[in-house]
Amino acid sequence: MSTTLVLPGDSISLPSSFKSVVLGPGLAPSSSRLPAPSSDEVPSIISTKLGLMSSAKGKERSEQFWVEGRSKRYIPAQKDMVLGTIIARHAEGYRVDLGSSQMAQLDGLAFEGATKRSKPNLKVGTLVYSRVALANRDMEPEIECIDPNTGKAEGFGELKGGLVVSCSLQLCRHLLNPKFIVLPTLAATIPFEIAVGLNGRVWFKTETVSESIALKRVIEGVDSGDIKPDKGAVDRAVKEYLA
Amino acid sequence: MVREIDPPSIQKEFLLAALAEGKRLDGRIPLEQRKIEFVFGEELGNVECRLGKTAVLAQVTASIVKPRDDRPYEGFLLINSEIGPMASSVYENGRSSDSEILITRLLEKSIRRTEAIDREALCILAGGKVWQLRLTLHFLSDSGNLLDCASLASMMALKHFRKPDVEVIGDEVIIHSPEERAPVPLAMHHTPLCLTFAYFENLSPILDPTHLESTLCSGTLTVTMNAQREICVLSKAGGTPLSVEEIMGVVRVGVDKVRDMVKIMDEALEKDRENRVVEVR
Amino acid sequence: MSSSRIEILNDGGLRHDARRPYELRSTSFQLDTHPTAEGSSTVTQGLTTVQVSVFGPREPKSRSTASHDKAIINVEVGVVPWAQGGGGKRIRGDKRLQEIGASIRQTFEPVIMTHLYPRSEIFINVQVLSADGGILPTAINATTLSLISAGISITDYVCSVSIGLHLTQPLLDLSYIEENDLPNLILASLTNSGKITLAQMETRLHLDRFQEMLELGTEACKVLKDEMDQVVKDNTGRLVERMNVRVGGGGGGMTIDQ
Amino acid sequence: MASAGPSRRRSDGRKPHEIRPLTIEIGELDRADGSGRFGFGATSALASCSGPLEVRLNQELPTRATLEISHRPLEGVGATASRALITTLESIYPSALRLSLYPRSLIQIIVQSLSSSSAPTLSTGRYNESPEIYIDTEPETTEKNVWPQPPTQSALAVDKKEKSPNTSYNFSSRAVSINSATLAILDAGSIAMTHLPIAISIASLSDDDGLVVDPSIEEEYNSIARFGFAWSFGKNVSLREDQNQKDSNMDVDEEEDEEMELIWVESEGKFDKEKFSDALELSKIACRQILSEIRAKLGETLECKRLQ
Repeated sequence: MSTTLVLPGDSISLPSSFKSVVLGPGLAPSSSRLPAPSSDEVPSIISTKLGLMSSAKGKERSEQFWVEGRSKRYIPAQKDMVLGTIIARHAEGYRVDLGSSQMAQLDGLAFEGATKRSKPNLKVGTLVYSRVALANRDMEPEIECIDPNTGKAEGFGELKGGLVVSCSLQLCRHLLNPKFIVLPTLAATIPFEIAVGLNGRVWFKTETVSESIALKRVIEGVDSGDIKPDKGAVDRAVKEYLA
Repeated sequence: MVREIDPPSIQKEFLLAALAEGKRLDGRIPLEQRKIEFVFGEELGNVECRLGKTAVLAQVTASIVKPRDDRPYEGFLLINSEIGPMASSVYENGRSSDSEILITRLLEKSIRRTEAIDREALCILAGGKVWQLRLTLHFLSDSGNLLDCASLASMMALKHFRKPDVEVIGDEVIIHSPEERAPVPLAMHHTPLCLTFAYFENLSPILDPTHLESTLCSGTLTVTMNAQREICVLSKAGGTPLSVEEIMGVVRVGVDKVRDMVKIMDEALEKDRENRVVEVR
Repeated sequence: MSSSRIEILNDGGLRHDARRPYELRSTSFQLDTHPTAEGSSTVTQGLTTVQVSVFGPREPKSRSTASHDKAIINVEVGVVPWAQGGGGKRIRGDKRLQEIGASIRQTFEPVIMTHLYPRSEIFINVQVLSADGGILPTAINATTLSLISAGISITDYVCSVSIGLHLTQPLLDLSYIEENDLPNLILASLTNSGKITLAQMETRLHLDRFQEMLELGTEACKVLKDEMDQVVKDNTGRLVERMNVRVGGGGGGMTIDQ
Repeated sequence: MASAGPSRRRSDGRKPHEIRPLTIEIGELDRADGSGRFGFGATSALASCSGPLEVRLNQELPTRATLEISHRPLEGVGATASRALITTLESIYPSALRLSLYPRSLIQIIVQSLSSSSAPTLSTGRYNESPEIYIDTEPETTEKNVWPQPPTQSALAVDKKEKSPNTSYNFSSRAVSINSATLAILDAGSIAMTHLPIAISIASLSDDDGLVVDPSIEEEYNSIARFGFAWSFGKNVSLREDQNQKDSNMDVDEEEDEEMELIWVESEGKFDKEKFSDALELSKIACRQILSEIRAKLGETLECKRLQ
């Protein structure tokens, strides 16, 4: 699919050469006139978001389609890695702000090696890297700081020191993608430790303050489009900010 | 609507560490202001001022009204500075939060009570007709320091505004249209501008705090000064206690900062005047 | 108000109420003047009387505003209708009162040790009984005393005074008439450290005069502090006597130095 | 009087069906989730959209998001006019957004008018050749003669027809508010939309003449009839069965995927049915043209922010 711009309401013609098609965010069957169930006519798919049409190969020859748009407001989705701030603490767990419309619940036992007696003691205001365990529109989202199948922390849990930067959800998705060259280029000049949350927040820690500030300004520059996401532009920006 | 949620505690630790080294998160030095930009609207007296990412729109309109009996020579200047949810979802339409009251009161003091506008010059016919100026402020985006941005936008709008030329014969008042006679600028004594400093425990103060810096600071001090080295308003409400020298240090910094800002304003006005034919609409 | 111009300072160097430029108005500080409040005090400076009563630290009315690690301070300012003398220019609008309330709250937030009373609320009710200028300074002094009488731990006395400037002569503790005509600066300072917690000025003043007024103000606050301290000590002294606490032998007992 | 035959030029040099240069920008405001600025020439509006946000308990709806639309006039024009504009927006957007996807949350849309709403006032404020003698003024009707007057072209000799004092926004301001709100929601990207409301205003200057699209403030003020149309673009948006039922005079021409549904009509003044259906057709063409311009501009903006 050439990267064409789609507006909400545009109908999307899917190449039906694939066995199964997975509709990602931004696409939905237009509900106004669903064909009668008996007829085999495929309900017409429309876009519900502004963005560029994107597709990728899914598992077993299925094709994934979604609309790649820019947005700042996070809507919790299962299995997302997110950065949250603890805003309240009560008996059995914590309430964590993810920047979405409802606060998330973090159970006191959802940590590696936590038992009824030895629960981690986190203060209000702590930054937590976690995974969305449960998210649907009618319930408050639940997050956990362990990887369910390994039971290990896998980097989840409290993050100490460092700095948090807010940026668009789109940039966070790309930062997690290994083929996106911004982070590798930065790593060449500045050694840093980083945690990218899909809710539009990026945490990182470097040795010196000026390196962290340079990193922050590069990320915000790429997000606002001032710095092009290519090796040359990023290197120039880093040198300039570090000077 | 949504209560402002405090940033994670590591942000404050990092901010204090950075300030200890005299660096701020957006690369500025402590006493450096963000970039000031003015966008002039279609009509005279309509200006949008951007201070970094903070944006405020100011609009001046005039109308003719009857003066107060005990002050027959004085015109009026009404300031409407209500912060709506567009600036940030923290502000609500009806209720005014503490910060909104502080901003409204400080603007009121800086512009009206320091007689920035010569109110006697607004008189058309003593006891009969005077000009009533209405300055409406719209807070478009609150990325920290709405007050300085609003005061810049207000003063620029008042300098940019022209009211029709008026002629009085006996008790008849003749309003001339822009086509016949060039509209007249407002008579202004001086240009008071607000400067807001933010304080952190025992670190040197920073000028023009961003939204994050003003949430994490332990106190702010706002001083309104004009180019004639006069302090028009000073407001330090609580926060870290300061010694006399610290306050004087900050006020001296304010003096030459105000002079630079007035220069930026005049240049912007000059540029706008060139590509706008003021006389004939 | 536009009666014949009142002489601010006559050639004899006296002000319209026969005070010297640096002379404070007569003050009277009373503690525990409210029947049910934890702490209260009524302070009269000249003709301005303000009664402050402090309720708390108590259960906050709305749980949502309570903060998990410190007390929330709420301030309410009210003016009795006759405070300004019959139909005269009433203190216009509640914006001004809200601003006074906000100033008091911000002034006392760093002074009260709020971390000692987590998830609670300290409610400060300020009532202006009669207003002859200097409402905010008197209210701040009264709030300090009422916090002390409520036993809420504060780090230092917060004393406040207003300073005016007549041509080049600074004046202390302005009355209503002086407040309207002169550029005036309201100052509140922590007397031990001499640092300034609140400074509000409304009218134009040249930069060079400003430093002199700041220094003069902090001096005046120290004088006010001694007077308030004296009142608190007398009050506590009487309490101790009534509780007839025997002053223990040797150095152990409670000694009240005059 | 410049009559507006199909070939005749209008006072500002435009052809009758020509739209003023459009201003289309998104993403200006830092603190809002989405923001959009839309303008027909000098008449423009800025809108911001935030959500889904935390909603207060008393406004919470279990099955869908609470939609809160507010409007701020440029200068304190009467609340009634801005209230009317809010009702117009409230009638358009709930159907365009899939509110049921975000229960117990709040979606906030705020529209800020950027051009003064008060049409040239009718009484002595009108400038014509001889300077107007100005005698009486009542303090409370401060709205009557407000300066600066909106940009009035050279004085048109206006015969003093009876005109109602202006208590509501002119149609081009309403159209601009709708389009800017649509852009803001598009920029937010966090709310699912099923179709795109696009609005235009049309006026007929005098009985025998044709219609003018996107009238300027001056033209609209002197017109005998004024219309505001909003069409919604999106597949399957029109509810009528498309195959058989071809309505003769309201034929919905069947582009390959573009369908449009009329979602808002308001009008003032006298007109006959035939003029109305002409206006309807003109508005369809105009809205389609606006949509294509929006599509082009948004394509450009997203292109320069692309990350791949």
